[in-house]
Amino acid sequence: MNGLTIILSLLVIASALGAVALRNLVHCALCLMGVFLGLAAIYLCLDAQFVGLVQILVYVGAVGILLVFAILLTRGGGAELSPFFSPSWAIGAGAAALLALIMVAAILKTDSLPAPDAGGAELPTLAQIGKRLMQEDVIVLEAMGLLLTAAAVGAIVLAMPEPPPKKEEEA
Amino acid sequence: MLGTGIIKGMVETARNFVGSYTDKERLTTVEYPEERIPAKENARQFPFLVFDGEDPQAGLRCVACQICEKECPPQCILIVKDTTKKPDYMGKMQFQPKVFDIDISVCMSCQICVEVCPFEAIKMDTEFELSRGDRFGGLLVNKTGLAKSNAHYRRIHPAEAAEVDSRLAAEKAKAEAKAKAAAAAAAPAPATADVSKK
Amino acid sequence: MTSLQGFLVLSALLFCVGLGAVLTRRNVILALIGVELMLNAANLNFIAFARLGPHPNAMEGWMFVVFSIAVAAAEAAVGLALVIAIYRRLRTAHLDQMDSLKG
Amino acid sequence: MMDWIREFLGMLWKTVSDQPDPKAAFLPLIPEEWRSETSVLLSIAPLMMIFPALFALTTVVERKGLGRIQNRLGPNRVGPAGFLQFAADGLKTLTKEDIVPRAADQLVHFLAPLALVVPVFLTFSVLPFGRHLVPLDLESGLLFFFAIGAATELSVFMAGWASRNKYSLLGALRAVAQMVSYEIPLILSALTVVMATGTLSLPQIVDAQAAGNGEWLARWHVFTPWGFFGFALFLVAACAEANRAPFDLPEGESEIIAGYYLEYSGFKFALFFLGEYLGLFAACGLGITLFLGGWHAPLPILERWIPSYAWFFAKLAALIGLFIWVRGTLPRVRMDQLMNLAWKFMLPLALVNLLAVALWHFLPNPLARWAASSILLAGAYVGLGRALMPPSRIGKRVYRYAPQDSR
Repeated sequence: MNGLTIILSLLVIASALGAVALRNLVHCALCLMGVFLGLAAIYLCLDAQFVGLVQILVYVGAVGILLVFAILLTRGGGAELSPFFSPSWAIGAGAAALLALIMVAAILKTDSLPAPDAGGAELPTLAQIGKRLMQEDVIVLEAMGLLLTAAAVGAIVLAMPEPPPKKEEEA
Repeated sequence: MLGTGIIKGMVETARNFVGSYTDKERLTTVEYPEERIPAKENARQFPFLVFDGEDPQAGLRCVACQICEKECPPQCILIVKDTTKKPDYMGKMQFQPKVFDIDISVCMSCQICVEVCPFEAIKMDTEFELSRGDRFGGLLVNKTGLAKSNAHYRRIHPAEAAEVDSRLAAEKAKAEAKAKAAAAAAAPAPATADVSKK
Repeated sequence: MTSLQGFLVLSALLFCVGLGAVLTRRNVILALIGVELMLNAANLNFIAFARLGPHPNAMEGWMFVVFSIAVAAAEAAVGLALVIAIYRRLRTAHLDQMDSLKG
Repeated sequence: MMDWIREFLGMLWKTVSDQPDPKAAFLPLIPEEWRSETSVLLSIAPLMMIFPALFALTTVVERKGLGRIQNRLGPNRVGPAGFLQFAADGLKTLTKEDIVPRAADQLVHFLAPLALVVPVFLTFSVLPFGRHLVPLDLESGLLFFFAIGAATELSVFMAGWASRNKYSLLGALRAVAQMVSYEIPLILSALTVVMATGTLSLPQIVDAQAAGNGEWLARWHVFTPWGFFGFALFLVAACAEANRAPFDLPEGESEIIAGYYLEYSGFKFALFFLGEYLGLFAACGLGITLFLGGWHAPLPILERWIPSYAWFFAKLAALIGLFIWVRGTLPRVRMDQLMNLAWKFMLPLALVNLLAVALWHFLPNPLARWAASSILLAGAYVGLGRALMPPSRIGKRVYRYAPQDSR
């Protein structure tokens, strides 16, 4: 990890904390966008150009916008007045912190992590990724298309306004 | 077919675009400070006081009856009546306003003062460049600033002025005829007639 | 700490922050945000292992992330549509007030 | 010192005269540790100068052009023929008070204009402006363009929401809905080019449109049926993405005052204005790169005398002129018309266009592929047009009280 990725990581963690802890839901969503953009930058630093750009396109351009629309449609635009943490928040936060501690310790203790390739093997090019998507993984791609279509149709059906109950015959 | 309307519209605007360079007649605007549109005859901006004769102050038709002051909806007119009569341009003794002020910033150009004036003394001007550097004093116009000659009135509203002039002349002629008749009838008792005619 | 370990730690922290959001916040949308964070942590793991592992020319890691992003998009769309539908019915976006399944 | 000046001038000369790698001789003069930063700065600086200058010029030309379309003269007071109007406007906005509403979300309100201008400038970094003028030759340049372009929606939302004003919020939601809807036809129409050329790299897409050996006409994509349709769809979608008339509902000055930047004044307002125009230029630049042959001349002979970037900017000027012309002609659409156009008309047409480019790719015979893709596209256009707009629906207007046929 060089200086740039360390700064980006700190940024990502800070915005992630903001995204879960802020009072105002729109601020949370904007912080989440910060997380997405920071992660995309980290992907770019890791030479994953395609994935990083798809991350921005899908997460910031689509998921984030959906989120803010949902927040505004559920009247979450203002600050939440009711208690915004659940009653058992201490247990949840404790559990999460404990898990974090365990995981970080485990990662740092492990010395059998695979060593990075030193020979400078060729990274997959964009054309290779495209070929892979269209040839070997084509069934997965089609399944993904089906899933996305189903999700889009399902989302539209779910969010469609319910037809007003039919009026009883006016006597 | 779909889209033909858009193309028609584009052709029309292109024609306007090119036409505005080749044909000066198309231009709907003028270069204002250098070029002006001649004022329309029925334009009205702001009242002025008409005077006859040479002296703007002595010739005022206004007799300070204060009807316009009372009728003015935004009450922008201030009149102070003179206590003594003064000779007008014909040498006839008349009451005249000592102060006649109009606040331009309050006037709403409704022309009601013109409608109610029985002496055809106040008329609407077509002058519209009224902005002044001074916000308060400059926008309060006094009697000197308001007085404009009948010739000016004739120039800006020719048709209306001709009609007013002919009416005034007819009234004057009628009054003279009446006075002559009265003078002829009251020949034996000449002393009181002059005073009561006023 | 090697580079790979650094990214793994970042990913673990991100995952736990997301988990914390799901466990502690009462708003459904915040819970969804937590889920998104966890998914992103997993993606970061894939990328880190793919790039800094012994076989950077293998494409499985990259492919997995591409598909995972697509699934996340589908998940977000359906999840948020559900939130809106529930909000319309119950007039609330709070998890602990959505209790009609209790019977 | 003399070396520096000489090499710097040499670099400028190489850029202007369209020679390869203009920075090659200048960079070795820079100390090793600053070399890459200098290189980046040298690439960015012209972009940061040329496009804002073009924006300034466009605002004046647009106002003059719109004036002429409406049979007026347009601005003609400041400077020769009014061409310094932008300086007066710029000075005015710079010296105005920067007002932030008390109820506004201060931080988000402050960040929103930056979040618009920065991505918009970033999108310029992948466009090939000339034969050797590509700031950043990314393998997935097209994806970069769309990804960064998608980030501008966020800034629009931030601006509208942070202002705490119902008109701003309405404008922002309209803008976001519009941008999300029109992004789909935009990307699908760009996808046809990717299918035809097999690359996401913009310089390679431009290379694919060069004239072959001995051909007298360049192979611009717009000269093919699918390219023509794709370009038309792209222009309409780009117009909507840039929030320009007739798709300027997010601004809608007669209904929601100015939309999402209602509560911005002074320099921040100028930034929004700048971002909007630069977004339009970037979209035009992408359209030129994808469909109009990038920096290639229509006839290869002409490339010998006129430098490549001149062709790019000439095409850019032509497209900007077209957008001004459209703005002067068409009235603003309604919200339902806007959405219907995107989802019911442009999206199916873009999908049919993908089919047409596939036909074009796989049919070997030039005549057969011309005929097949033209018939497919024309049929789809006419059919969709008929289905969406039955010609009989609009009859002669009937007046209830006025006598018939009386004028």
